[in-house]
Amino acid sequence: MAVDWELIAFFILSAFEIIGSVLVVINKRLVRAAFWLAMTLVTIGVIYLLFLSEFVFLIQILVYAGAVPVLMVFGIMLTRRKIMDEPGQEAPE
Amino acid sequence: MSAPLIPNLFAVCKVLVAAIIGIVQSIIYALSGPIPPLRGLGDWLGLDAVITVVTYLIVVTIVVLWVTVLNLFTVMWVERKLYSRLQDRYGIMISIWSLPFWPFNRVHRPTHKGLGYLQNLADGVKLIQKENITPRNADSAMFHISPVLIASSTLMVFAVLPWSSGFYVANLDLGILFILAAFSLAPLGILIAGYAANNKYTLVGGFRAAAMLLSYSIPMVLAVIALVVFTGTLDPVKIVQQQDRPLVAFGTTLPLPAWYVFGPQFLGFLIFSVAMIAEMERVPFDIPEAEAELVEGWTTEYSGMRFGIVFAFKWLRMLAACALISILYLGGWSGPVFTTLSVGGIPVPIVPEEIWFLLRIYFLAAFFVVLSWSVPRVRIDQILNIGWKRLIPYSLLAILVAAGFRVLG
Amino acid sequence: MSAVVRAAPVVVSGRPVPLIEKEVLGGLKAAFGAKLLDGKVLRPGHLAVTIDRDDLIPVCTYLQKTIGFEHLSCITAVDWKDRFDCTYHIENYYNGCMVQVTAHIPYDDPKIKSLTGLWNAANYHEREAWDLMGIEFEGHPNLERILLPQDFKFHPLRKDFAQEVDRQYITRRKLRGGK
Amino acid sequence: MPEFWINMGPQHPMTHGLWNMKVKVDGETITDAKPEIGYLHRGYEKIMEVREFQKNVVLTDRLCYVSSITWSHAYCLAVEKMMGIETPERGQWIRVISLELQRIASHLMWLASYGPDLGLLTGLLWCLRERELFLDLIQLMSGARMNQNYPRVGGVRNDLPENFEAMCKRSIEHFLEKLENEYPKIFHESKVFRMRTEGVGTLSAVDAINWGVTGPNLRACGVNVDLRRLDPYETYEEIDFEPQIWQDGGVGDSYARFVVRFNELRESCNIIRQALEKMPKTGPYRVKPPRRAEGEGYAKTEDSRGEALFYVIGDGDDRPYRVKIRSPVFCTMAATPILLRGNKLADVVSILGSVDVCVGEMDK
Amino acid sequence: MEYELLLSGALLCIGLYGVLARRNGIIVLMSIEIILNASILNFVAFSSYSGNPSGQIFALLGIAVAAAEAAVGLAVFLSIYQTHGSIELDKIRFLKW
Repeated sequence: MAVDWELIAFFILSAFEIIGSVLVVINKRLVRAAFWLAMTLVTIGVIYLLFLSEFVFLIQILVYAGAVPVLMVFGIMLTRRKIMDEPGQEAPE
Repeated sequence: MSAPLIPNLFAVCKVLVAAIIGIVQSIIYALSGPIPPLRGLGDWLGLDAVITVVTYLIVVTIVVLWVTVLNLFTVMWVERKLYSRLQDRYGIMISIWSLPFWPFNRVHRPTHKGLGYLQNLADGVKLIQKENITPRNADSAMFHISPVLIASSTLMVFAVLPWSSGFYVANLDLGILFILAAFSLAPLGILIAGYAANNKYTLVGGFRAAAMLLSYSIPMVLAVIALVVFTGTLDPVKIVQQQDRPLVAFGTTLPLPAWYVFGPQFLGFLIFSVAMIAEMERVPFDIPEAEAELVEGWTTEYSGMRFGIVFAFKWLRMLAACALISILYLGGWSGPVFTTLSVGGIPVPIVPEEIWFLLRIYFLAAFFVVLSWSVPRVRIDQILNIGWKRLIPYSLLAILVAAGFRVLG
Repeated sequence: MSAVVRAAPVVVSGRPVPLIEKEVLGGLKAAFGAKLLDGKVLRPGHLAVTIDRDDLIPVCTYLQKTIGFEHLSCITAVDWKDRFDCTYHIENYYNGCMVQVTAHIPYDDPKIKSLTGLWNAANYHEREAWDLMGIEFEGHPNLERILLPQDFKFHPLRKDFAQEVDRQYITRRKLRGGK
Repeated sequence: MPEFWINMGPQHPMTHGLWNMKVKVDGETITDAKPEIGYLHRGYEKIMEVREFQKNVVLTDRLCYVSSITWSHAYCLAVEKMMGIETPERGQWIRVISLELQRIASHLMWLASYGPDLGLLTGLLWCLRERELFLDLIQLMSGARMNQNYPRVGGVRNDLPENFEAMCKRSIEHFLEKLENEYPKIFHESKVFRMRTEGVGTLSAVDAINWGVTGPNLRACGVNVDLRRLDPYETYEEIDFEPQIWQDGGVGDSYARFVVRFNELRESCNIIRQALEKMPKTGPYRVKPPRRAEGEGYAKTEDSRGEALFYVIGDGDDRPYRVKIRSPVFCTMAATPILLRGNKLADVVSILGSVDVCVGEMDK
Repeated sequence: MEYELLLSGALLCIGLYGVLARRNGIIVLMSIEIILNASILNFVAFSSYSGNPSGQIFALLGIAVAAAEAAVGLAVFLSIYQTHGSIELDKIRFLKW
């Protein structure tokens, strides 16, 4: 019984990847979109690990997943005025 | 050249697990006479993949317990006792004698007279009892997820952090890079926590955390690059092995170990330590949770055990940072060996590598504690100035120096 | 040049100058004459003048700009049941002389000019006086309640504000539960 | 970055008491500030109108809970001037000693709270440790640690205890040794401390006088005004002391305010030593005041936070007709917006901590 | 091999949808990140299957470029926000000042 574990792992990760990226583009709340973006970036890094390229995986996490979503959330905070004015105005779009 | 107490954690555990599974398997085979389908279960248990997975689970559990229960409590205890000494007071004093369920409690025994090691446990129990409050207009899912993000990214560090040459979960070739990558994931959690709590203090705290951690992870990585130029490897075990020899300089053998501190990497050591203080959010650089102006910074709205997790993982990051500094620059777990006992044919070192490593970690932790309790907090613009204008040029200089020494030999 | 006249606002020394109060009083009398309803020396270094409320700004301008009384220490409003008094304690940091300027204000029209143009320190004092005594300071930039809540209706330091007029004793009888 | 208001207070670690500092920030830079006070208003001026002269001392004790004696002493001085009575000489000397002890205790409390403001919790513990010495002395003298009710109209309540002089000297020796050797290490010799305090919250001398800032905050701007010198009360004339002024430069920043207060600690010890030498060893310490009085009296004294002024009017009854309290913090609070504007958000604590806010006396 | 190409094509389509359909600038930036990731995935996959490490080097280059692009894009959006008061892309009609 030869189970291709790598293929199964790849399918699971792809499912995560696609669900996460769909959630990024359809999400109404920007912070959640950034969170899902971080998740897709980490997942894609794990897919790189399946291709036996550890260095790309680590750089992906260090640079991409570590910095880009933080920058995104930073920008979101800087450009959302509603939370400053009256509490509770969670901005839809 | 001391030896580790555990030669190889994974191998030891695998032998144990295989033995236990063998016993279970024989029981199942014995039962499979009356119930034939159990034979398949027994065969499945005997698979190498199953044994490996179970071993990994057990190894991870052992390391997590070792880190959180033992070392976390100890480092918290060290800090609280030490700064109490610095401030002329007793500090934490709850001992086992003062626990209410302790059966041998005498009536007039003073309850607050003890070492205080159990105080952290008592605080944890207290925090668990408290209510978890979610602010009404908070983005509740993000608010709940960010402690998990912080905790998981911190625990990822310990997946590859070796505690001796044999005591680790996994040893990667790129272990140091993995640790740095795991460190760099926490700012996202902090930022999300600051945004989701719907509070101005947490928002400003999140801003500060993001600005500070981004600016300090760059010199941190650059300092490590300087070291890598010098060592040629990112494997923590190999880095420690390189330092485990006497220092040879100017053609003579000095009575010093060949730690990377003693040499051209001293600048990198300083930069890395400063950046690590910022990563740990300790007092000179703890502006994200400056309790004087922002009430608790980005942790303001957390309560109960969620606050406890966020708070405890600060110490865990400190532990990881001290271990990292020790591995990279202070010779890791290398230490002199006095003698080894032989217990049933297995050599057991009297002072094993783990002890040397823990000693170094706690010494560093004590140093950071004394430092952080004797200076005030730095302002946000000053901290960014230090990061961008001082540390980054110096770390580039460190890379240059390392490359020069490498070229010239 | 006497020690009194010192227009520069920054003070360097701080020692009492003897007999300064007579000099200041003489200067005030020479400058304002009959507008000073009353002027007397209370103690060494301390004199009190009484003026009408219309003369407040000229007197204070003279005190600040000409003879260097640079510190407005306090503004006190007193309710005398038939009139209000507004007392300004103005101090000269150079020679330690303090002038106590009292302006009479009629009871039915509690208004007086604001001193915020001369001293920024008058800002909070006048708000407090308005808050607690109900004297309106004309020309004040931000005359609103400061110590009491914004929706408070009364001016509690006036004598007709309901207060406990009884002595604050707790008699033994009261302690035992009697009346 | 949009500007928004941050409430610092009424429940906030920065506010030592109950008041609300509304700060408008643009990112981290403060563009506007607005103090909101009155949370602790207790109507002192009204309450004092229905109590007898002597009984008001109990109230004035509670004006500022860390420097009670200075406040009740200012009130007693005003009433004495209204009644036209004079404290006996030994009473005056005892008052001077108690005032300076209270000033040291108050300044130490300020220094203690300034430490955690900057993130230096060790300073809190060290200063409170030394404050105990002076609280013990005050307790020895008056019988209470916090609300002493010690000055009386016409003197002080009781004479000094027997061995007070020796204990006082010993405590001061101990304290001065700590002050010279230990405190500089964590305060002004620390680079980070100077980074945090130097150049923030500057206030020019002209502005300070115009806004009515008094006391150590004014002396930190380089103005040589000390009411103990300018308008000497009690026996301060006979004591040789130096008002502490910030010498270097005309504008006062947080560091200047720190240095002035820190040196005042040393100077107060000096005053106490001299007073212990010069005071008459025996004699009356109190005269009996008349029960009823008419007229008006005012007293301005150098409180530990600035100029405390009591203006008492009597109408011939045994109660004051009107009492006006001038609180130095109240006037300093008016100047805080110009202190804060243009600084960083983290400097709010560094500035407001250095001006030494006591809400009890501010809200009256 | 074909699975990786399928995944990368799916990511590309999702990212394109985000770029075209969403109006918020930051979401558009995130979608661009997803597209970039799809291409980097292709690089890594081809390098893995062909055994040629130059694909990984391209991937590293792509990662660095993407991070820099995110920072620059955010800076652009911040300045747009400061001048226009909004980062809704269809509300920004002129790019002159």
